[in-house]
This record gives sequence, C-alpha cells and structure tokens, in this order.
Amino acid sequence: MREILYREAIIEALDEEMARDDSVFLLGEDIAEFGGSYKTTVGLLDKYGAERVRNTPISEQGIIGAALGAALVGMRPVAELMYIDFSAVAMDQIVNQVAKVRYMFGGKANTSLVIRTQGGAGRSSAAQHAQSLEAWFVHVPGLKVVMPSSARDAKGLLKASIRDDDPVFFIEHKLLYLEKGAVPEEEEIIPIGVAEVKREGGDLTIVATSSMVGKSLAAAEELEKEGVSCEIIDPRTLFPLDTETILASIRKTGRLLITHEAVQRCGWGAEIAALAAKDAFDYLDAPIERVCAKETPVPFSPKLESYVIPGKDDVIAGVRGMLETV
Amino acid sequence: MREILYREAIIEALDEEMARDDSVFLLGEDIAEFGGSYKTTVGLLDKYGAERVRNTPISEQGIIGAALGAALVGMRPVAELMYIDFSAVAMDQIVNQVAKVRYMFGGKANTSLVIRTQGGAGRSSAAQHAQSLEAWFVHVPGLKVVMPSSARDAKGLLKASIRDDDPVFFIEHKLLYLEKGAVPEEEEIIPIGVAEVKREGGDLTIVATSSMVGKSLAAAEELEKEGVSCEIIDPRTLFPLDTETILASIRKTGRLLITHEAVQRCGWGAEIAALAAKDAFDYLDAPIERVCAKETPVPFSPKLESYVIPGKDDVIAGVRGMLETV
Amino acid sequence: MIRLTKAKALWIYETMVRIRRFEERSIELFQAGELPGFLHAYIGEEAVAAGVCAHLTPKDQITSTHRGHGHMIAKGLHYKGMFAELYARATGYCKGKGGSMHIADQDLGALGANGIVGGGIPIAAGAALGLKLKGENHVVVSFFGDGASNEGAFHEGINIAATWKLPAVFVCENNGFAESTPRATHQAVQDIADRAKAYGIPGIVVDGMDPQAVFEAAGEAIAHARKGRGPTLIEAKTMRFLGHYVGDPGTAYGHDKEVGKWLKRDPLITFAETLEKKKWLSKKSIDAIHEKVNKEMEEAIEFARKSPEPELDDAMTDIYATV
Amino acid sequence: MIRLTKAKALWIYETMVRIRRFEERSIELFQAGELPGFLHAYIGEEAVAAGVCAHLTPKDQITSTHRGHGHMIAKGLHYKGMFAELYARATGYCKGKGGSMHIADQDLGALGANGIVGGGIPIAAGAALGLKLKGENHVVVSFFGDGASNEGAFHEGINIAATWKLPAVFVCENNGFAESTPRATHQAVQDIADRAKAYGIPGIVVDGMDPQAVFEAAGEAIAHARKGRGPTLIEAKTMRFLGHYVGDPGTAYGHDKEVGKWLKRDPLITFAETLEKKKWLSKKSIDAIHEKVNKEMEEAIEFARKSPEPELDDAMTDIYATV
Ligand SMILES: Cc1ncc(C[n+]2csc(CCOP(=O)(O)OP(=O)(O)O)c2C)c(N)n1
Ligand SMILES: Cc1ncc(C[n+]2csc(CCOP(=O)(O)OP(=O)(O)O)c2C)c(N)n1
Ligand SMILES: [Mg+2]
Ligand SMILES: [Mg+2]
Repeated sequence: MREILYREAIIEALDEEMARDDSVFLLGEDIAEFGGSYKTTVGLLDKYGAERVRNTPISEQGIIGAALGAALVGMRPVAELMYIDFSAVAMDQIVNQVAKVRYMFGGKANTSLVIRTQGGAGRSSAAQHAQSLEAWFVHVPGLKVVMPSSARDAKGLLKASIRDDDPVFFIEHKLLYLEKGAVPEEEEIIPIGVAEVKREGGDLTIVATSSMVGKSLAAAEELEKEGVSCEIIDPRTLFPLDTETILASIRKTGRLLITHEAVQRCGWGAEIAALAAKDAFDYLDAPIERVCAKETPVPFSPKLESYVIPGKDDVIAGVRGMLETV
Repeated sequence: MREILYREAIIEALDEEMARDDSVFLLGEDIAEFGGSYKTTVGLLDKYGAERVRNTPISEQGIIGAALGAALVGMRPVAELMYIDFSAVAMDQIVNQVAKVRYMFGGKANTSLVIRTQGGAGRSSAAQHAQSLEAWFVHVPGLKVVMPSSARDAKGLLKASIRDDDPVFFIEHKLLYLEKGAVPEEEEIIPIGVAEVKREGGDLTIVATSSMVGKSLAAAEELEKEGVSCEIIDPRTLFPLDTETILASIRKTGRLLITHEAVQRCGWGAEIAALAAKDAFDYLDAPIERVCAKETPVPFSPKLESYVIPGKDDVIAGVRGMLETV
Repeated sequence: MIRLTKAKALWIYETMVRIRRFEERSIELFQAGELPGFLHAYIGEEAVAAGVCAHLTPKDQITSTHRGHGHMIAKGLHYKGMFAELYARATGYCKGKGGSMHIADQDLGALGANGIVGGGIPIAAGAALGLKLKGENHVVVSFFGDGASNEGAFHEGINIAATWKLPAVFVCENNGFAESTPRATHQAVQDIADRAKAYGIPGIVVDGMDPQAVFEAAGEAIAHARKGRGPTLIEAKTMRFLGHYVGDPGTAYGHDKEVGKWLKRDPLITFAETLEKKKWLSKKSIDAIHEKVNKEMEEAIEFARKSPEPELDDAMTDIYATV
Repeated sequence: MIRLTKAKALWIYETMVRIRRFEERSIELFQAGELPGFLHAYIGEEAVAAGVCAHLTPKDQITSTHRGHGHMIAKGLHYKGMFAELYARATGYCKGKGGSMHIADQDLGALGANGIVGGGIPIAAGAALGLKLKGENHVVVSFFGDGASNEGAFHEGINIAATWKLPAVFVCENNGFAESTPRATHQAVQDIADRAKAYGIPGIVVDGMDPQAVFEAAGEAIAHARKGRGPTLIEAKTMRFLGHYVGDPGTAYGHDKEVGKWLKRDPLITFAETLEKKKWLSKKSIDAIHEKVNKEMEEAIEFARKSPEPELDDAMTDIYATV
C-alpha cells in the first residue's frame, strides 16, 4: 500500500469529502493561503475557493458559533482550532451550545459538524501550546471524540466524522503530522466507535491513544525480547468507546496499562481504569497502571518536556513494574 | 453549636476575610446590591463599599482576567462565576492563564485568588445551568479544587482558600445553599487537602462529593437497618486530594463506591476508581461501583432531571448491588 | 423605506397582545406553582420582537435569549408547544427537555432561546454564513440584551458577520439592566449602537417602545442584509416592566424608580391608540383580538396540562443522532 | 503634551537598537539550531515598544504577546535572563519553563508575554484595577496585535477598564497581518482605534514607525490614565519586517508585497537620521551604541550558553506555591 504523511491523510479526507458533498466547507485561522499552521489544508483553497475554505478572524468563539449556526441551517462545516489549547477560548460554544442544542431542542437540530484540532507536546511549545485535553470533551455528553494515531485512521475517521450527523471533536497530534503510514488509495471509511488491536499479545493489555500508540508499539518490540507479550489497543474514538474490545483483551491478559499524553489526574485513562475495575474486576491479576504526563503544565525546556511527557521507556518501565508485582 | 445556612456560611467567610485583610475584594455579576444570584454576598456591599464589592459587566473572561491581574499586583480577589456552566466562557483565563502563570513565569507570580462558583442540578434549570464540571478543573495542574458539602466546610474551606497563595476553584452547590448546619462562632480554618470521614463504617467505603454526601448519609442510615455499615468519606478538596484517608478506608472495608453529581464518563469518580485500582488493588473484594449522573445533558423536566441525577435510592441500589456481587 | 401597511400593523398589534398575554399567563401559572424552573418575562418589550419579526418569513432565522418567549411567538411558534414546554411535557417544543430558556423550532427558523448570555450571537453569524453559502436569500436576526453586549461572543460574532458581509441583523434590546446591574455601571458608552463602529457596519438607535419605529428600522436593516450589504446593529431602547426573573421585585437595584416612566409608554396601549386614530382598529376589534388570543391561550394551557410528561427513557434520547 | 527630551530620545534609540540586535541574534541562533521551540520576531516594530515604555517606571506594568521580546527589553528586562530563557536554561527568567512566549518578571512590572492571542488584555485591566485599589499611581500598558483585536478577550478587557476608568493603556500594534491573514480580511473596520468608540474612551491612530509620534501619543494616554481619567486605545500602524515566525518566508499571503514599502521607514534608520539632524547623535555615537549593545549581547549569549539546564526535578516545582 502507498505511504503518505498523516497530515496528507487529513488533506485527502477533507478534499474527498468536499468534492463529494457541497455542504462541506472549512473555516479556521490561517487555513487558506497558508494551508494551516500544520499544513493540513494545503491546496484546498485553490481547489475549492475562498467561500469554502475560509480564513477566519482570531475569534475561536466565533469560529465554533459560526460552524454551529451553519450546521443548523443544513451545512456540514469542518472548523479548525489551531491548537487544542485554544479550545479553552471557545469552550462555551463547544460545550454549552454545540454539544447540547440537539438535546435542549428535543432532538430537532442539525449539528453535523466537525471540530478539528491538534494537541500534544514534543516541540517545546510550552504550557499554552502543548496540552492534551481530550478528557474534557469526553466528559461532555453530546460530543463524539476521535483521536487517530495513524495516517490511515486519520483519513478514514475524518471522513466518517464529516459524514456523521453528530458533532465530532477530532484531535490530531502535532508530532504525528510528519509520520508516514500506509493509506489505501481507494475510499475507506473507518467507523466511529470501533477500536483497533494494533498488536496482539497475551501477557498484558496496553490501551494507548494518539502518539502513545507508536511509543507503545516500540516498547512492545523491546519487551518482546524479554519474553513479554503486550497487546496494544487503540480505541481511536474515545466516545463512543468500544468497551467490548478493551474488556475482551483485559479478560484475556489479566493486566491493564493505560497510557496517554494528558496529565494523569482526571485524564481519560482514569475512565478506562474505572471501566476495568468494574467490568473486568474478576479478571484483573495486577493493579491497573497508568503511564501519563506528570501533573504539571508542559515546560518549555526540551529536557523537562521529555521528562514530563511519557515516552517509550516509561511504558516499558510501567510494564516491568506490573509484572514484578505478581 | 449554632446552626446557619450554607449560604450564610459563605457570607461569613467572605465578611471575616475582608475585615481581616484589605487586599481581599470581590468581583462578579450582580454581587453588589443584589447580593448575588444565590444571595451569597448579601450585606457585603453596605459593609465594604462598591470598590471592594464590585458588580462586573457580563464578561466572564474579563472577570477572571481582572482577578488574575489584580492578584499579580498583590491583591487577593475573590471572583464569582454565577454558574459553573459559565466557566466555559472564561475557560481560557482559568486554565491557560490563572493556572499556568506561576509555572510559566518560573515561580515568580502572585496568583492568590479564589474563583467561587456553584454547580449542580435539582432546580429544573436545564442543560446550561445545572452542570457539575469539577473534573475539568482537577485535570488542570496549577488549580486547587474545593467542593464543600456542609455549611461548616463551606466556611472553613473558603477562609482557607482566600488565605491560600494558589488559585482555588471553589465549587458550591445550588441546592445546599439553603441547608442548615452547625458552624462554630469562633474562627475556624479548615485546611485544604484534608478529607473528612463523615460516617464510620466497616462494610464498604463511599466516597461522595458535594450534594451526594448528604444523600449518601441518608442512604447509609437506611442501609444500617439492613445491617450494612457504610463508611462515608468526603474528600472536600478534590485537589490536593487526601488519598491516604481514602485508601485507608478502602483497605479497611474492601469495597468502594464513588458517587457524584457529574456525568460518569471521565468524571472525577474515575480518578478515585483508578487510584483504588492501583494503590488498594490487593484490598478490593468487589468491583468498584460509581453512582453518577446519567450520560446526558441535564434535562429541564423535573421528572427527567431527578431520574438523571443520582439520589439516595441510587446510592442504596449501588451498595446493594455490590454486596450481592460477593 | 418600507412603510407599515395596515396588515402589518394589525399583525404587530396582535402579536404584541399574544406575547403579553402569554407572559401574563405564564407568570400566573408559575406563581401558582404549576411551572418548574424559572422564567424571564418579556413584558414591556413586545414592540421589538413584533416590529422586527413582522419582516421575517419562516425561512429566515432568529437566535434569542433567556428572555425569549416574545421572540418565539413573533417568529410563529404556537402557544401549545410553548406552554407544553414550560410545563415540561412531552408535547413541548423540546419534549420537556429544554424549558423556557431553550425553546426552539428549526422548521420555523427559531434557532433557540439561549441560557448563555451572548451565546446566540456567533451562532446567528454562522446561520447567516450557512444561508449565504447555500445561496438562499434569507436573513438571520439575533436578539440580545444590553448586558450581552459586553460578552466576547458579541464582539466575535458581529465582527465575523461584518467582515464576511453576512445577511444578519443584530438587535440589541437595551432595557437598561443586566439582571440587577444598571447599564451605566456595565459599560461607559452611551449608545450601544455606537459599537457598530467597531465593525464598520451601520448602527441605529430606535425607540423600542414604538412598534412602527422598530418596524421601519428593522425593515431597512433586513433589506440591507438581503441585498448582500452585510449586517446592521440596531439598538432598541426599551424596558422590561417586571423584575429580571419572575419573583424578582426589582427594588434592590433601582428598577422600580426607572420603570415608572416607561409604563406610560406601554406599546400595547400607545399602539392601540395610534391604530384607532388611523381607524385601522376599533375598540370592538381590539376586544375581539384579546378575546381570540385569550381563548387560544386557555386552549393551549389546557393542552399543556393534559399532555403527558416525558417517559423516563426519553431522558436518554436526542443526545446523539446516532451512537 | 510631553515633549521628547534628548535623554528620552537617546533612550528610545538605544532601546530600539537593543531590541533589533536581540532579535537578529536570536534568529541566527534559532536558525543555527541552538534554540528550541519557535520565535516571533519583533523586527520593524521597535518604535512602538520603545516609544511607549519610555514613559514607564518599573512599578508600571505591561502585558505582552507571543511577539514579546521587544516589550520585555523596553520594559527593562536584561538580555541575560532573556537569552537564558530562549536557551531553556535554569538562569532564564522562567527557569527554562516558559520560553520565548512566556518571558515575565513581576519585579520589573512585566506581567508576561502570552501565548494566547488577546489573553493579556483582561489581565492588564485586572492589574490596573489592582493598582487602583492599592491606591498606587501606576499604570498598565497592554500590547497586542491587530489580530488580537478580534478576540472576545479584547472586548471584555477594554470594556471593564473603560467602565471602571482604570489606569490602563491599550496599545494595538497593527502590523496588517494576523499570522497569514491580512487585516482587511479579518475585520471590516478601517482603523482599529475606532473600536475605542465602543467603550467611550479615546482612540488614537499613530504612526508606529515614528518613535516620536508614538512617544507623544503614549505620553498623553499614560498621563490621562495616571490622572484617573481612564484608558485609551492607541493604534500604532506598523509592520513586522519578517514572517509571522522565524522560518515563515511570508510569501504565501502577500507579506512580501506589503513589506517593501515599510522597509524604507525602518525606525532605526529614520530615527537615527532625525537625531543626527538635531545633533543629539553623531555617526560616532551611533557606532558606540551599537558596539556597546553588541558586546552586551554577546556576553549575554555566552552567559546563556554556559548556564546549566534545569534539573529534572525542577519540572515539578513552581506549579503551586504550597501543596
Ligand atoms: C454567560 C452568562 N453569564 C451570565 C448569565 C446570567 N444572566 C442571565 S440573564 C443575565 C442578564 C442579561 O442582561 P441583558 O443581556 O441585558 O438581557 P435582559 O435580561 O436585560 O433581557 C445574566 C447576567 C448567563 N446566563 N450567561
Ligand atoms: C487564542 C489564540 N488563537 C490563535 C493563536 C495562534 N496565533 C498566534 S499569533 C497569531 C496571529 C496574531 O496576530 P496579531 O494579533 O495581529 O499579532 P502579530 O503576530 O501580528 O504581532 C495567531 C493566530 C493563538 N496563539 N491564540
Ligand atoms: Mg438588559
Ligand atoms: Mg498583526
């Protein structure tokens, strides 16, 4: 299969959906001539024009409100928030408006829109440009939350998100943009709500999201050499969540490690731990481990940043710790 | 001990701290002549004047930014956000500014400020006026999060919060305002970071917050009649968290039920479940149970609202379910 | 200028009567303990909703506020679904899930009341963008208060609409108070219409107690928008005759001192007089209107009372289109 | 009017040289791969920071932006701590935890650069409120860009400052671009200074390439604020000579076409000429200034290079004052 960059996969998904459906359009800061801060909309202005690839003022509340209003009258907007950190500026529109209008209005509301953004650390962008805030959005009924870890998932899930009739909060990762992966030429829609077992194994289950999937795969390679066999599950969509795939793996391995780039406390991993401690309790052979960012704002210093953000070695250490426990 | 209303306890705390320290002042919507939407600042305008009890424009970003700026130059503001739901409007200032400046500035920043707000359902206020969003703030390093369940805690913890040198996100509950409780006449500071065992028991541990503490106590009374002895722990401050008190109880009882009014998924309860599944794993005799709001925006209809929000009976059912499991 | 025809004038008058009566009855029902939640009454401001919405078709859209009943009635929503909603019944516009602050009907172009002050303004800009992209010649009107004009959402929403020349009209109902806060203490500018200068769009001050003045100003702004010339900010100076919410006496913050002089300008009285002078209405026809409205109102209340509550399971539907 | 004295003029000139040189060297170091993260260079806009900060004492406060080096230097921060911060060293202003976008020093009245566009504006209002409550006669200046003037935070922050007549000055550095977005496509208003009308405060347009003009306008606004008359919005028309961030060629969005005509108005050149004409500076003294600045700069860079990185444990300090 041909290989393309994660960021190219995003462009392809947008391109194909815009070609397919006139009601799909893009809005966001610097997405037009500039092609987006992370170059995820390059070429689309030329192809679809300024009406459908709209540079906005720096007005995040306005962007999300505009997307919602357009959706309500029948369009399918794809709004870009340049950094997930800036979702804080638009939080009211995302949480109190977008997520709730369908319910508040008794079901009568078109809210088919996608909010694309990117998160994560690794570029010395410091505390206001490197957060991982997915847990906030999973906590909000009315939103779907998607977090692809590969180019293929990024493309297939973005296409599914655009076609979905619910608001989807779609979280890319700044470091993954330049990673290559196999993506089929032919159209592929990856359904929302289906996890993928990225690696099979029998000794323990690792549930990993976004950038931690690749790091976990690398960790698993090393651990394999020590005779430890890890199963790695990428939920891909944090809500709706494919609990069955996760629980089936835990029932098989008896051990669970969860890893994500967000701060541990009240992070999404806690939800998976809680799920397992309830629905796979009898199968657990060891304490549930979490490998997450340390509980601090993200520091600027690359040295401190890589200390704070979990890496392959942290996953390995986590796994080793769990096996010793027994 | 004399009994006063929870909302009166708030007023007393504000009053005493304003009298004690000139740098303490209040700002928020309709807190002056009106005394606040929930009457938690009544009388303070007359006593301290309009400079120190400031009605603001409807500008939540402005309110929090103003509090932060004033703190940076040495004041100790207490900002009120009328509903926790409106924190979404101010989320950038709360999360990207207030919580992070100390760290980003390398430790050189006065950020002694309190953000008071109230959450919770029970008054048919519908989806935008009845949320419980504490998990968002616990997920943000740099913030302390306080959530008192009684008049006494409200007063003692608010005084501690105002004296604290860190930003404290202080969450009251709209239904508790009119509940009476014993509050000492003499000054009492309740330290941040210390849980309280609200009831001792041996069969299972209930960790409950805010309005769920009272409901859990009522549930425990009934369960006692069935011969079930519940220990109820109110963490009071969600961060810093008194993990020792919680873990000690779980080690004693072997069973854990967590209950809060927020939506279950990615709620604060997940963090407690994850904590237990890691640090009390060997002591757990049963799956960890969560009794939380159903995963939906809060409905307007009182019938639906009380269905969605956990009540005493849900706690009882949760406990019974856990005991059957064994 | 679009002149006020007899038909429009009568529509406006009747609409104001409908709003007034709806509010009076909801207040009574609320005070009798029949309605849950809380209510913000629109009484006193009827000329604004009626005067503006007289220009709108069901394909035109509005966004509204916590004080939204008047806008909804003027936009064509029926009492039955509204009362049923206030009663939290399954037959309500929101199936009992939204309540007073979230009444909406997409089919009638009502994109919702809103419990977040200022929250509807960017949404209105977005709806206008959507209509423009669809190539439909409809407009969006966003209603909001003086207090809302201090929210960031106001600034961002109007700036976007102005920059993109969207077919939107922003109607600020300046009733002099944001909850308990008098306008002069929440902003230093004299006329909120001046804020239009920040966006390079027309800003118009209009007497919000005069339905004809509102009608004319709105007509121009809406025509301007329909022609693709972009948004207008209309400031209608008005007054709520009651407290912020039903139950607020309004005394703590000087509302009682202010309201007196406005009561004399009650648009229901003054406009009836105007129309009588023009011979467009008679005492008799006025009575007939009131009677008809009253009758419809009581029927709607009966409908609401008799309607079933939602089932418990309904709490868990309408969260997603598909899961 | 506060006249530009010789002393102030020389201070402004030297400050501009310091800023320019700091930026030139950081760009070189960044391109050599010595500095992590990313940088937004202030080159071209020096007259604004220098002309405004010429009026400020260390007790006066500023808030700044992602493009903040110029403001920090003009506010009195030293190169050593700044370079050390860019190098992510423990000796940096933020101990290596903040980087370019978060340089701050409370002791010098620098309440921080800010990575959130518009984020500093409400904070500035708050600092002004704090100073007023403390009864201190200091002022706060908030710097931000044309793009920032579309954020809700701009609206809310300035409205609060205006309503409460706080001692604040809002300085919009209008460089015609928000990242890649030309100003005309992000707002319809011609002069951002017109936005002052939305708050009932003075709005002034000033030539941001002319240090004297900036100095005079800022002097008036600051005096106005110190007298308790409330805030002013100053719009300084200026231009960044480089792309949005170091590495952005600026070609994709027409910056290259715009920048040409501005380069001729480089304040470092024109102001030097002015001062030479006035005989306040000579070629020789200019060279001496450059030499001194260069020397200090290289010392600072050496200091930074030799400084230790933070220890791993430092990652977990400064999150709370007490836990
Ligand atoms: C974001 C937000 N902040 C505060 C409130 C609380 N609140 C509800 S109505 C209101 C006053 C609104 O004033 P205005 O916009 O003038 O409308 P009016 O009530 O006068 O019609 C306030 C503060 C809210 N609902 N949403
Ligand atoms: C809230 C927020 N939105 C978007 C960005 C990304 N961003 C950083 S700088 C910038 C452009 C700012 O333009 P302007 O305010 O004119 O300042 P300039 O860069 O021209 O000095 C943008 C969009 C951000 N940092 N914060
Ligand atoms: Mg008002
Ligand atoms: Mg700019």
